Amino acid sequence: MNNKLKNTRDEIVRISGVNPKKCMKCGKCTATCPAFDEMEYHPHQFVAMVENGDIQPLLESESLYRCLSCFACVDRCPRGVEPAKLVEAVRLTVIRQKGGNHLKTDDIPALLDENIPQQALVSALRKYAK
Amino acid sequence: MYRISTQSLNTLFEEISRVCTLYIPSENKKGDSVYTRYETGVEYSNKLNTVRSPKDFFFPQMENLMEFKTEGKTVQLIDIREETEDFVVFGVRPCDVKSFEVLDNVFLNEPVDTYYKNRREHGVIISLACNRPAETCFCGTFGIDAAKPEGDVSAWMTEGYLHLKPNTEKGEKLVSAISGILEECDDTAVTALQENINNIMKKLPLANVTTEKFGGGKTEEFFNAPEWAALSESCLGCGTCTFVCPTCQCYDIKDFNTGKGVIRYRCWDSCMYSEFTKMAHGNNRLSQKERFRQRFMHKLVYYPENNNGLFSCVGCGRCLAKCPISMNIVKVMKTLGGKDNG
Amino acid sequence: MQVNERKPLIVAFCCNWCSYAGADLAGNNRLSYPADVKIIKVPCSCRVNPMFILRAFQRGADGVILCGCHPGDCHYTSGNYYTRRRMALLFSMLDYLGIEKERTRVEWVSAAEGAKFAATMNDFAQTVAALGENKRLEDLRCKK
Amino acid sequence: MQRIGVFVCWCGSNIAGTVDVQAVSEALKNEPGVVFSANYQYMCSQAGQNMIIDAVKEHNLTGIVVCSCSPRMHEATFRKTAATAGLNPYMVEIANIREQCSWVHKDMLTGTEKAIILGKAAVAKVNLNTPLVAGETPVTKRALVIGGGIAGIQTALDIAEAGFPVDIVETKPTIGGKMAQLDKTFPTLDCAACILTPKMVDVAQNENIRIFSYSEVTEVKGFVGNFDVTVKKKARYVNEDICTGCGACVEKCPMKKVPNEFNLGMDNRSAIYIPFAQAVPKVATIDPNHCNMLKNGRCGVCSKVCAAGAIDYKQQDEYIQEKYGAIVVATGFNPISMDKFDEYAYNQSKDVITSLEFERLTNAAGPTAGKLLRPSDLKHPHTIVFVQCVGSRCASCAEKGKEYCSKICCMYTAKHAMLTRDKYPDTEVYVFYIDVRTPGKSFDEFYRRAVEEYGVHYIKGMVGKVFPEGDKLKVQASDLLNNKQLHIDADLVVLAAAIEPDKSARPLATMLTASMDTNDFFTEAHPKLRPVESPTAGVFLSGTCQGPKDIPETVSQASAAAAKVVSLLVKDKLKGNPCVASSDELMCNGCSSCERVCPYGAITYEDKEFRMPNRTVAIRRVAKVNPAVCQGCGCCTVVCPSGAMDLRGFANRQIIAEVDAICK
Amino acid sequence: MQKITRDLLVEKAVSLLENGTVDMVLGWKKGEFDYDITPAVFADADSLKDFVFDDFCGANFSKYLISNTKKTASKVLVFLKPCDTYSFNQLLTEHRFDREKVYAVGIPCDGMVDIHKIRAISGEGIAKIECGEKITVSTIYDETVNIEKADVLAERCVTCKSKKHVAYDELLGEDGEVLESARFDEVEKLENMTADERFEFWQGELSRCIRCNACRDVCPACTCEKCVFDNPASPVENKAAANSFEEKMFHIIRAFHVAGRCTDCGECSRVCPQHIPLHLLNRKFIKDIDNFYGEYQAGEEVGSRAPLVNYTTEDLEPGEAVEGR
Repeated sequence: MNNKLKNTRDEIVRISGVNPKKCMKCGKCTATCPAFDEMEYHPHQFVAMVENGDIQPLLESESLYRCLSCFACVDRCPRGVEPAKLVEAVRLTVIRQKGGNHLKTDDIPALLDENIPQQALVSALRKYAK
Repeated sequence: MYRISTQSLNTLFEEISRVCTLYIPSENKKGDSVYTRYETGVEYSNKLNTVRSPKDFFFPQMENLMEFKTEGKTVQLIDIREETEDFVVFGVRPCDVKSFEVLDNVFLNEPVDTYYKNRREHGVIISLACNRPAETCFCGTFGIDAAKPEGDVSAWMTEGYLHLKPNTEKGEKLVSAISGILEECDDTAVTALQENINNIMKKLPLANVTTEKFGGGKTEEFFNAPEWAALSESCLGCGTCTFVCPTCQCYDIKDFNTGKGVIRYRCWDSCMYSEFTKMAHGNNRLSQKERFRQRFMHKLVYYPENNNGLFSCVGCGRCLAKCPISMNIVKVMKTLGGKDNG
Repeated sequence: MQVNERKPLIVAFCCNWCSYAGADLAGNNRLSYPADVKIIKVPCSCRVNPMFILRAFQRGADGVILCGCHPGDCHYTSGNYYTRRRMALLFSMLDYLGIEKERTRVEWVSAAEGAKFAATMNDFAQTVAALGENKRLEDLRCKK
Repeated sequence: MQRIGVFVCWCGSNIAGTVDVQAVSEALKNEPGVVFSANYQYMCSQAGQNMIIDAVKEHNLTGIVVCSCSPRMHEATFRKTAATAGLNPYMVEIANIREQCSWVHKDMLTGTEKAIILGKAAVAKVNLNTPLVAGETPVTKRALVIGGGIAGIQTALDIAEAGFPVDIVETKPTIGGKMAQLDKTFPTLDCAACILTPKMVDVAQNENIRIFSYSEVTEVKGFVGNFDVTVKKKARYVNEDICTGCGACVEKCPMKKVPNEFNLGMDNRSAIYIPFAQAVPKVATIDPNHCNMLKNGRCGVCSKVCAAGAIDYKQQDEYIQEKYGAIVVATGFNPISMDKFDEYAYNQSKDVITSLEFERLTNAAGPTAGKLLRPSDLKHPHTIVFVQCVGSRCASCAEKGKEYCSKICCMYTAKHAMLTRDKYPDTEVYVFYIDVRTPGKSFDEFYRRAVEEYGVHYIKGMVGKVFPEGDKLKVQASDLLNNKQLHIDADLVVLAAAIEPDKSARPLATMLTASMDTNDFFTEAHPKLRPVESPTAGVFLSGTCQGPKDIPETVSQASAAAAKVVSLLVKDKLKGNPCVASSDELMCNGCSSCERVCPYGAITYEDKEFRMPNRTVAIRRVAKVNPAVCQGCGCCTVVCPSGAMDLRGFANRQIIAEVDAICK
Repeated sequence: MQKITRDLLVEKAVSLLENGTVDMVLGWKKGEFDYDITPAVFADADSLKDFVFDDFCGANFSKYLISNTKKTASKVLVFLKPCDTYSFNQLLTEHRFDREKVYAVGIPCDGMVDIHKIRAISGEGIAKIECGEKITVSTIYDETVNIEKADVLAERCVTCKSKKHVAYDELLGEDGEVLESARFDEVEKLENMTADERFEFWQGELSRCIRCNACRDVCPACTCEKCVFDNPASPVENKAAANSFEEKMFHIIRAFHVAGRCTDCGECSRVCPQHIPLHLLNRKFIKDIDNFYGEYQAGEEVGSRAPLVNYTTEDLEPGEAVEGR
């Protein structure tokens, strides 16, 4: 694991307050997850990947936004690992890497739908960009 | 004879304390008069008695004598005596001045107690006549004149003035050192005060307690007196009388292991205590009656026997005021001395 | 970094059955705590006489900690319940006399709590070090 | 003045690695009383001990300080060494410079400095040590076994076999415990009843064994060799001595709707009942909560049908007092409650059951007579899901599960899966596991057979939720190896519930003053070297009260505990702990404070004559300590204001000497 | 209400002596002045001429029963003020004397006066004191001072906790009630100070101690055959206040030893030649005990289990005892 990755990993661990080492890899989180089918990476994988420093694929994965934050995994985890908090931390990491922006203005044209009202676009920028 | 205005009392104290350390009686928060090291702001109290007598200055309650240091298996003896500097005690009452004579007999006769001697040599006593004796005073019983205090410098507080009269070389030296603020005077005012004091002394309730029945050679007469039982009946066996007494001079020598060495110190002891003079075989006075008897026999019989008739009590009245059960030497003297006494 | 170079002196009374074993466990698990902590073994925390605590302070200890079995687990059934009362009163009295209350502590450490033992000692040593020298219950003769 | 020898142990590099042992022995040479000081690689070795013995002789030592590992390790060793050298064993003090020094401190300087101070404290204490001689107390040659499961049964049989009388106290109406409820036992698959019930009969027939069934221990006083125990025999309203166990009353009892605890409530029994056919003692018991006669005085059928006339509605609880030399705790376990595990729908569906319930369902004597039928509709289940680790290895919430591994679940689940597939090959069996743990003789082979020969589907993953839908149980689970989420329509879900110590263990531990861990398992005196003894002398541990274990392990521990009991009971006298309180009569003022705080009632008062001054005599009330009863806690010493009460071996002066030495 | 006078008590004593109920009387004996009474044993009617009873009869006789019950052939007559009866019971609880050897006469008390307080007003040279609601002091200097009794009440009487006798064989006059007293106010005041102020306060008080042991020797709870501070075999023995630590040690340990046993009779503070408010130490323990473990009055009943030889499983932790301030 290079230093940058390690830093990102440590940062995620710090902001989530989750100790991924507590995971005993039972998979109950994944067994519980109602959004399983929507996800590329499942809760137990999140935990393992963060622990292994395999962060990049997570940062890029849509799975981040498929998590419903229902906290079922947190509730069921027998070891108190709290995967949902980890997912949230990874989400935050993405935002931080974008300089606090959920969206960069450059990204917007590609996402534009003709039917979106102008007003919605402006207010979205207000809301999601720094 | 010299005098200084009572308004300038603090000037006097300032002046003396410039020469050397000065202790004066001052009132503490509890309304008791205690000897206090003088510094600006300390107020003189003209209460009659301090709680603890001035014997503390020469024979303190606790005094380190020497120290032993161990290094491996060797023991090293260290003299930890501090060189005492000159000091002045102001306002010592005539009875307390007399108590030094009692103590000197014990500590300055061979073998000389050098710790005590050292302090005595460095201490200058300014005595003070008692303008207002208390009902507990009976110094007259022991031939002490409350109007004629002794000491290195005698002092009288008359209307508006403090009069000083040096009696000894040390006293002369001190007075000359502060002569700048003193004025010379005659003894008219003092003589008037003395007369006044003498009149009061005659009226004191304990004025006619006498020592006639007591003194050396009376051991046989009193030792087995049946009265001791009732007198000592309610004695608690505490050491209050001993520790406020200006003439009690008993001490114990003890070792204190600091972990880094052993400090040998002495501290006051009281013949009223059950562990007093405990020896290998145990204690030689087993009952409180015996301990009680020892204290008064010592003051009234044994001490005079060995010291040319000098009694080991100066009638300061501290024990009368402080004993938790109000048992005291006056009651003992009256009980044993028969009805005529007092 | 410890600013204060002075090492505090801490006396820990540990009951034989729980806390002394807990300290051993901390050792077994190599859980470090300051060497300032010196342990005295007593059969039960209830053996600790307030005199021992004052004596330690007299001789220059900066903190005294008592460790015993958790209430209800005393090897002697009730010893630590008495300890609890005695120390509650003693500590309250020391506080009343103006002695820093952080210098005395009672902690229940079981034989299984090696980690707690080490953590407790680390914390206590730090607290005591922060208070500096024990000046209010010292005997000057022992300071030289 | 003592002549003290100091011996500093290197413990190989364990101590010498962090402590300059040479410096320690040099420094301690100069302590008061020390006349000899040395260091050596292993003081506890024979050579090390010989070194001590030689030094004692050569230097006329009167006291010994060993700076070594914890006194809990080798104090006894060095005391024996001292005794061999002709010294009183209590003239030895250990300075713990390993566990409390070299192992917790990193650098040589700190370690050495502290080791010297600990050594000084020990020297200071030895300087004030006095030879102590232990008192002797006779041993009551009778043992008490608390709990009548397989652990208690085996322990009792072994003790009885050695010729000592044993009493078994069992809270249930019959002995047998959990094993009596089991069907088959792994890994040999022999039937539990076939191997257990003969042992139960042995117990019943053994002249040395008394069974107090339907009873509990209410009070324990005394100490090793001399326990005074009160046993409450709960009223069963049937005269045990007369009842023949014919069962006529059970048959005729009109109150038949009482949930049968033996079958875990899956069927009913009558108000008067015999738990199962092979119960020992085979005696009926009336359940006062359900018997109409006892509740409202209307019925009395059982009394009428009892040919022996054994029914006694007026029976009272009976308290029996007995003396014992040793006590064995065999209180066993229970599966934990599944109430908190909503995700598995245990409370919503009758078809979600625990493994113990599954045992009853497959047991020929069970509610379905051994046919595997699901409880809700008594249909044959075709898909069964076993869930492992339900509540075991659960660190997150203490109120829900247990942090430890329950140890037996992997094996019994394999057994259940295998038996199911064997009897009902048309059934699909899934086992969801986190890890499969099968250390043990023939255990892993057993598990592999379930997979390889019986085709059980072992899936690495956990069940996330179970919810009833129609007559199916929807099981949602993960398959970690395939990174899939599985959805299985099951007919029956079996939960491998964690096991926990029986609830009666905690109050019992308090009575016995035996210590427990945070999970309420009894602690052993030493986890490796004294695994069947409690730290409380005379109290021994048998079976799952000490920790989860299977039957073979339980039985071996039971026999081990029996062996320990026997080796205690063969002694005629026990040497006591000489570190007991003693009162200085001359100083005692008779205030009774010590008497009030003594947990053992070891202190009594007596009027004593004292010679006083002048040949007088005074009578004073003074405390007296019974050294056989005193356990040496020292509580009395602190309430004694005059210090008349002191503790031998931990005297005020000794502890203060240690304080002084440390605070130098 | 029957006024309790000296003559009434003497009359009672004489009749009990004469009818053989008792063979000795513990009472207050007249001294040199009007205020210096001494506790004494009176063995016959004749000796009772020196018996006094006035506002200076503060001494608590309970402790004297320990030695005197051993001397009597029949019974000792003791006069007990309400506060004395608590000590009396506490000593019985601790088996310090035989109840059968005592004839206890309860006497009401409306407070004793403190000569130190009087002297502070009158000055030295007291010739005569006339007691009453108004106290008249005349001096040898022919001055007369009138003092309200309330102004010179002994500290323990100002904060009197009870006018009720908890033990007696016979009661003269009428019994009173347990009072709502403000005895913990001073303690509270100290508690509300900062730790530094408290330390300053106690350092100032305790440093005056001369270790005369009067507080201990008068204390009805300090009845050890040999005090731990007197016993050369004890590691804490010492004879004089050799260091500022020693006084703290002595007073903390003494207060601890009497904690839960101290009836708050106030004798310790009364006899202290240095006027150290020792009762504030004892009252702190009493207050804490009341707060932590429920109200407990030592000596209220014979045989009660003192808080320090008792416990509940729910007691507060030592850490909690000093928190929250």
